[in-house]
Amino acid sequence: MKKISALFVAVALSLVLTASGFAADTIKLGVAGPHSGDLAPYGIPAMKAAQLVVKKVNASGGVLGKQVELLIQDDQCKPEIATNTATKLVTEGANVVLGHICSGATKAALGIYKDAKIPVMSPSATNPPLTQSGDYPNFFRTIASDDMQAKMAVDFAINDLGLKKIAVLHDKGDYGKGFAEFAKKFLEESGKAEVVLFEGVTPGAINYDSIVGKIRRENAEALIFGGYHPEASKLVSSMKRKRVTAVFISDDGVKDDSFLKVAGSAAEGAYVTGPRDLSSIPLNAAATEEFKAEYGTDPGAFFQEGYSAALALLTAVEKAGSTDYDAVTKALRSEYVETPVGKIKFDGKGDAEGVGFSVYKVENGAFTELK
Amino acid sequence: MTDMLKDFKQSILISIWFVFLTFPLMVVRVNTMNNVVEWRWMNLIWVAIGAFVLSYAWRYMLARKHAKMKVAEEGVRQQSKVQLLLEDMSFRYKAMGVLLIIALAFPQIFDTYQTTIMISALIYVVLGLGLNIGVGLAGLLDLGYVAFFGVGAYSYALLNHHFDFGFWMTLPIGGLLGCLFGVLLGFPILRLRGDYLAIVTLGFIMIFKTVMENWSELSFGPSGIANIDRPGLFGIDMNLDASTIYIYYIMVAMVVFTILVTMRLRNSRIGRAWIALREDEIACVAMGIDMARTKLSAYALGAFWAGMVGVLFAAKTTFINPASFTFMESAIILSIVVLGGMGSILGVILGAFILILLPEYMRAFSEYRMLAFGAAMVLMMIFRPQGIISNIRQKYEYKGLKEETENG
Amino acid sequence: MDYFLELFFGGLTRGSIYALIALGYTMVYGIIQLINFAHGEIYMIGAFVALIVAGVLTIYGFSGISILVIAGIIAVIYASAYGYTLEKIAYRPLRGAPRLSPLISAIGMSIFLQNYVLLAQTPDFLPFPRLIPDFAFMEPVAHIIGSPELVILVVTIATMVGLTVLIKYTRIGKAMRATQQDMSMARLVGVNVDRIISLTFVIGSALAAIGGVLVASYMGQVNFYIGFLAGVKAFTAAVLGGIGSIPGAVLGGLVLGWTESFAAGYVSSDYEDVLAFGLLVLILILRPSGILGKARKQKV
Amino acid sequence: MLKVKNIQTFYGNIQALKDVSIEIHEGEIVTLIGANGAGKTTTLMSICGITPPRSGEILLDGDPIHGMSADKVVQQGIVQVPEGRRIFPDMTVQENLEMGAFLRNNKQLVQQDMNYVMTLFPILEKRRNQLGGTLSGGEQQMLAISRALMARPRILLLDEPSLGLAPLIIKQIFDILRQINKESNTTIFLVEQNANQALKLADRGYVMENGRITLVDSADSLLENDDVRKAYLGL
Amino acid sequence: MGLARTFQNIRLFSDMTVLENVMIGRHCRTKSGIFRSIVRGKGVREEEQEIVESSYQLLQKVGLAEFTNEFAKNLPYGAQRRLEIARAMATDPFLLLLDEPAAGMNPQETSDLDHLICKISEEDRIAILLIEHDMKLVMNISNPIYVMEYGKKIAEGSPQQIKDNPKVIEAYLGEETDA
Repeated sequence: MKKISALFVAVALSLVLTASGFAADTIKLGVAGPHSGDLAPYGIPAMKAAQLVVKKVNASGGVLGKQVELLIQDDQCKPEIATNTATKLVTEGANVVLGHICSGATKAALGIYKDAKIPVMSPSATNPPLTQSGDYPNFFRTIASDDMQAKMAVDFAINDLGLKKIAVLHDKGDYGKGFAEFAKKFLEESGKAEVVLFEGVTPGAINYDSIVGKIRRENAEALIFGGYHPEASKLVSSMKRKRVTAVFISDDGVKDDSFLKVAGSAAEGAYVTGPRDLSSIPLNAAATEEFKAEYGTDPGAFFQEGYSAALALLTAVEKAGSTDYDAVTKALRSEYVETPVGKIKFDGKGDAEGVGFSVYKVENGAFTELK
Repeated sequence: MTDMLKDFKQSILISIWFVFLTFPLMVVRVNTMNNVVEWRWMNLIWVAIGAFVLSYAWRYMLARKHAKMKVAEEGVRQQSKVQLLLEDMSFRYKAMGVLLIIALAFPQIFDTYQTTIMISALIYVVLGLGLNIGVGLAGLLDLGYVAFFGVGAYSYALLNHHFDFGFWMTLPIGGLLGCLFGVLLGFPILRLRGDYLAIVTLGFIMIFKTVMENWSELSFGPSGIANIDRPGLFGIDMNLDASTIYIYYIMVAMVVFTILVTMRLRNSRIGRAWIALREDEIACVAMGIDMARTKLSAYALGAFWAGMVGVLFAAKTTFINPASFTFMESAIILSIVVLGGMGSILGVILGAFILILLPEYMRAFSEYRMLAFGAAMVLMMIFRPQGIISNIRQKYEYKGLKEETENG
Repeated sequence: MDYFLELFFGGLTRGSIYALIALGYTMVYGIIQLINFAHGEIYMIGAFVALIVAGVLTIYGFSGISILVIAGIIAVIYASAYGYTLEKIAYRPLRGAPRLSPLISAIGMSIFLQNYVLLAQTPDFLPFPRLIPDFAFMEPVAHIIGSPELVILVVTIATMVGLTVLIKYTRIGKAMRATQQDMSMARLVGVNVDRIISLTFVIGSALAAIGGVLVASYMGQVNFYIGFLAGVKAFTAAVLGGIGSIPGAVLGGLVLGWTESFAAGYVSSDYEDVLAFGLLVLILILRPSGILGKARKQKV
Repeated sequence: MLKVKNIQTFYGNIQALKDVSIEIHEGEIVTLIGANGAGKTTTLMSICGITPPRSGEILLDGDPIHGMSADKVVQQGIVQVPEGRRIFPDMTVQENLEMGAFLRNNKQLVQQDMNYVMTLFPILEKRRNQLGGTLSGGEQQMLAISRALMARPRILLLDEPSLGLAPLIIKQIFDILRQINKESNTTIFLVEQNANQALKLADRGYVMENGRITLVDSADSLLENDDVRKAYLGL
Repeated sequence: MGLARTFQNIRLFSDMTVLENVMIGRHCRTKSGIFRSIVRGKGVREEEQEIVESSYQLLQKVGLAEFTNEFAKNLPYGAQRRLEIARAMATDPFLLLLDEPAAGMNPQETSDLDHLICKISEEDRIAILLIEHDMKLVMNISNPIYVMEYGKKIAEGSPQQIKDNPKVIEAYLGEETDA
C-alpha cells in the first residue's frame, strides 16, 4: 500500500511541477529530436548546437533583452512520441522550435505547432512534401530537400560522368528511400540513362554481397545510394572486395567523416552530394571550434544545420522585435542571416535560399568539392 | 560477527568483479575516428562504490524473498492488504466510481499536454488489456502483437487517404481487420508452443514492418501517411485543444468498453477455458475443450483490440509510418502486462500508467530512461514476479454457500 | 555460375556468423530451456570491447594481425565474463519460476545492456580497424570469395571443430551433455549443475564474441545496436535448426544465411527478411520443433 | 552408517515426508516398501540432496550431509539409481558409464571398474557404442546400475529397479544386486513396490504409508506379517 | 464426448479454484459463445448459474465442498485426486476412465475412494473403467476384471476368477518360486 501511495504522490507531484513551468520572462527555444535510442546520433549534435548558440547569445545579452531558455525534448524519432513532445513544448510556451530531426516525427508534430502558431525549423528533415505540399506554412529548414539532392546526383551522373546504366539502392528508411525514389524518377525522366536495379538493402545486415553481385550481373556503371554512412561503407567495401568497379554516388547522409574512416580505401573515388564546402565560412569554423572546445570531439551529423537553424530562429525573433508568429515568419522569409551554412533566408515554402549544394569526390581520404 | 565479515568480504569481491567487468566500457573511451583515448578513472570509483552498496541491497532483497516464499509454502495464505481490499466488491465499485469521475474531469483540470500523454497511456491500457487475453489468460506468448496495432492504424490511414473514410466508420473495420489478421496468422501456428510461438510472432512483426516499408504502392513506404483526419463530431471544426479532449473522451470510453468486455469474457465459460488452457493443455483436451478454437479466439480477440486502438492511434497522431510498429513497442506492451500482473485487469491498467507516464514525467533523465526500464523489468521478475497486482478470482454464488455460513 | 557461387559464399559467410551466435542460444536453451534474449548484446559487447582494445593498441603503436589476436582474446574474456554475470544476476534467481519470467528478465537485460553501452560509450558508429589482410592467393577468386570471408570461414570452422571436440570428448563436455539430457540425473552422478550452467553461458558468450570480432572487422564498424538484429537472426537460426540441438544451430544458421543471400540475389533484397521469417514459419508448421529438433514428449 | 533422523520434506505446500527415520548399517541390504506415491522416492531424493528436507537430520558416519548439494552427496559415496532408469538417452553406453565415474580422477581404476561392470552385465559390452536411449528396458536398468557402480558407491540407493521389467530380468538383476553386496561389501538401500522380491533380497525392511514409516522389521518377519501380506503382497 | 478420464499423474488447473476446475468440466456441455458472453443476457446468466450449481453439487458429492474457493494447487494429495474425478464427472460421461486413482493414497483414503467410486457407478449409472494395481481396490469394486501384461491381455473374469487364475498370480501377485 505504502509503495503504491508513494508512487501516486510522486506522479501527482511531478504533474504539479510540470504544470507550473510558465511565467518567467524569457524567449523559449524548443529543441526536439531523438536524444536517446538508436537514432540519437542524429539528434544530439543539433541539440548541442542549440546549447552552444544559446550560451553565446545569452552571454552577449540575449534576444530582445531577454535571456533565451532552452526546452529540450526527446522524441526518439517516433511519430507518436513526437506529438507528445510537440504538445509539451506548446504547453510550456515555446516561442520557436528547432526540430524535429526525422521527417516522420516532424510531419506528425507540425500540425500541433501550426495550431499553436509556432515557427518550426528542422536541421535535417529533408522530405520534400514538408515544404512543397504547402500544408505546413510554419515549417522551415536549413537543409536541402531530397529531390534537390537527387536531382543534383542524377544530373552529375548522366551529364558529367555520362553514365548509361545505373543501379539505385536505398536503406528502406524514410530519408534513403525518398532520395532513391526521386533519383529513379529523374533518371527515367531524363531518358539518358537506364535504371537497371532498384532495391532496398537491410540496415544492419552482415554483408551486402548478394546485392553487389547483382550490380555486377546487371553491368551497372554506377550505383546511386540513398541512405546513411554505415550502409554506404558496407556497400563500397563489399564492392571493392568483390572487384565491382561501378561508380558510387550518394547523398548527404553519407558525407560524413565516418564514411571515410570506416570504408577507408574503398571510399576512394566515391561521389557524394552535400552542402557546399563550408570550411571557407568563418562562422562554420568558429562553431566547430566552439564544439571541440566544449566537448573535445568532432561535431556529428547535422551540427552545422542545427547551429544555423538556432541562429536563424533567434535572429528572426530579434529582427521581428517580438515572438509574434507572423512577425517572426516574415522576418525569416525576408531577412538574410549569416550562418555556418552560409548567408541564408527562406523562400515562401520554407526552404532555405543560399544553402548551396555541391558534389564531392573522395580523394586521398578526404572530400573534395567538385562544383 | 562472522556473518557480517562474510557479507563484507563478498561485497568487496563483487565490487572488484564489477570494476573488472565494466573497466573497458566505463573507463576507456576510444575515439577511433581521431585515435584519441580518454581515461575516465572517476567512473571506476563510482562503479566500485555502487557495486558494493548494491550487493548489500541485493542480498537483503533476496533474503526477504526467500523468507516470504517459506511463509507461503507453510500454507499461510499471504495476501497483502491492498489485495484484500481489492477483492472487496463494494470497495471496488466505489473505487471504480471515483476513478471514472477523475477520468472524466481530467481534461478540464489539466492542460492539453497532460491530456495528450494521458491518451497515450490509455492507448497502452487497451493494448495491454488486449495482449493480456493472449498472454495473461491463455498463456500464448505473443511478441508480434504490435503488428495488429499496425494493421488497425494502417487501415484507417489508408481508408481515410484513399476513400475519405471517417474515424467512426473505420473504428469497427480496423478492429475486424485486426481480428481477421489474428485468425489468418494464428491459424497455422497454433500447434506451436511457448518459445516457438514467441519467435514466430516476433517474425510477424519483422515481416509486417518490412512489407510496410517496401510496398510503397500500398503503404507509401517509410515516409508514411500524413494528414490523417482527426475524429469528427457531426462535422464540427475543432481546434487542437478541443479535438484532443474529444479524443481523450473517446479513449476513456474505449477503455471502459475494453474493461467491461474483457472482464465479462474472463468470467465467462470462454475465459475459464483460456485460463485452463494456460494451466494444462492436455487436461483441457481431455475435458472436451476445442483447443484450436479456444486458442484462436484468444489470439483473434487480442488482435481485435489492437486493431481498434490502432485506428485511434492513427487519428491521434495524424501521421503514421512503419517506425512506430517495431519489436521494442511489442516488448513494452508485454512488459506492461507482466509488470502489472499477468491476467489481472487492474494490474495491467496500473502497469500501463507506470510504464508510459513515468518516462514521460522523467524526461529530464531521458537518457537513463531505457536503462532504468530494462533494469526494472529484470528486478520485477526476480523480486515480484506476480506483478504489481496479482490476478483476482471471481467469487461465485451457489446455494450451498448460504447453508454453510448458517451452520458455521 | 559465378553469380550462384557468389551468392553461395555470401550466404555461407552470413550463415556461419549466424551459426556462431546461434550456438549460444541453443546451448543455453538446451540446458535450461531459456531463450537468452540478451545474447545478441553479449555479441555486441564482445565487438565493442575488441574495438576499444584495438583502438588503445593502435595508439600505443601495435599493428596488424597482432592487434586482432590480442583484441579478440580480450573480447572473448570479457564477453564470457558478461555472460557469466548475466546468468548470475538475471536468470539464476529465477530458476523454477514460471517460464515467462526468465524470458521477460532476458528482454529487460537486453534493453539494459544496450543502453549501458550507449551511455558509457557513444551512440555513434565507430570505425573498427580492418585488420584482416588481403591475401594475394585469393586474388583470382576475389570476386566470388574474398580474404575476409575466407578468414571468417576458417575461424568459424576451427571454432566449431573445437566446440565439437569439447562437447564430445572432454569431461566438461560430457557433463554438459548429461545436464542437457537429464538435469537431475546429472546431479545424481555428481555433476555440479550450477557450474555447468554458468559454463554454458561462458562458452556461448565466447562464441558470440568471436562472431562479434569477426563481424566488426569485416564490416569495419561497431555501435551499440548491432546486437539486436544479429541476435534476432541468430535466434531464428537456432529455432529453425531445432533449438537445443548443436548441429541444428549450425545448420539453421547456414540455411538462414543462404535463404537471405539467394532471396536477395534471385528475388529482391527488399523482402529478404520476409522470406527469411516466412521460411521459419513454414518449417515450423511442417516440423514444429525445427529441422533437427526433437519433440519433447510429455507423459499423459 | 547412514542415519536419517526425523526428516520432513515438502513439495510446495504438500508435505511428502512426515517425520521419517531410517537407519542403515554397513554391508546391509535394506528395503523400503510402500504403495505408489507413499513417499519412497522422496525419501531417496531427500537423502541425495535433490529435494532437501525442511527439518530433521541425515548423518553419514555421524557427519551431517543434509543441506549438501547433490554433487557433494555423491562425493560422499551415496549413489542413486533413480526410478525409471534415467539413462542419458543421447550418450552411448560407454559414455553413460563414464558419467557414472564423473567425480573420479584415477583413469586406471575407472577402466578397471568399467571392465568389472561389463563382466557383471555382459550385454553392456555388446552395446558399448549404442546410444542409451535405444536400449531395451532391462538393458537400461542394467546400465543404470552399472553407471551407479562406476562411482564406487559406499551406499547404493535403488528406486524401483524392477519397474516394468519381465520377471526373468528382475530375477537376474536382483541376483546381481546380491552379488554386488557380497563381493564389494556395498551397502544397498532398495526402494520397491514389488515387495515380495524386495523382501526376499533384503536383510531388513521398512514399510512406508502416506509419508510415514509404519513398520520396521527384519525382512523375514515382514514377509510373514499379515498386514504386509495383505496390503503389499496381494495375498 | 461421452468419455472422461483422470490422469495417472494429477493434471489439475492448479492456478484455478476448486470450483472453477469443475466448471471447466462443464465446458463441453454448455455453449454460450463469445458474443453472448459479452452481452451476458438472461440465457447466459442462467447457464452460468447452472454450471456453478451443478459443479458445487459435484464437489459435495466427492466431499470437497469445504475447499470450493481454494486454489487447486493448495489441496492435499487425496483431495486433488477426488477433484480430478469431480472434474471428469462434470462432463456428463457415460464412461469414466480412472487411471490409477489410488496411487499415493493411504489405506484410509483408498477406502474412501472405494466408496466414492461405488457411489458414482450406482447413483449416476456411469460405466467406470478402472486402471489400477491396488488389488484391494480392484477386487472390491470391479466386475469384470481384465489383466494385462506387456500390452497383452492375460486374463479376464470376475474378481474371484482372477484371484484363482494361475497366470495372474505368476505375473502380478508375485512369483511364488524361490530361485
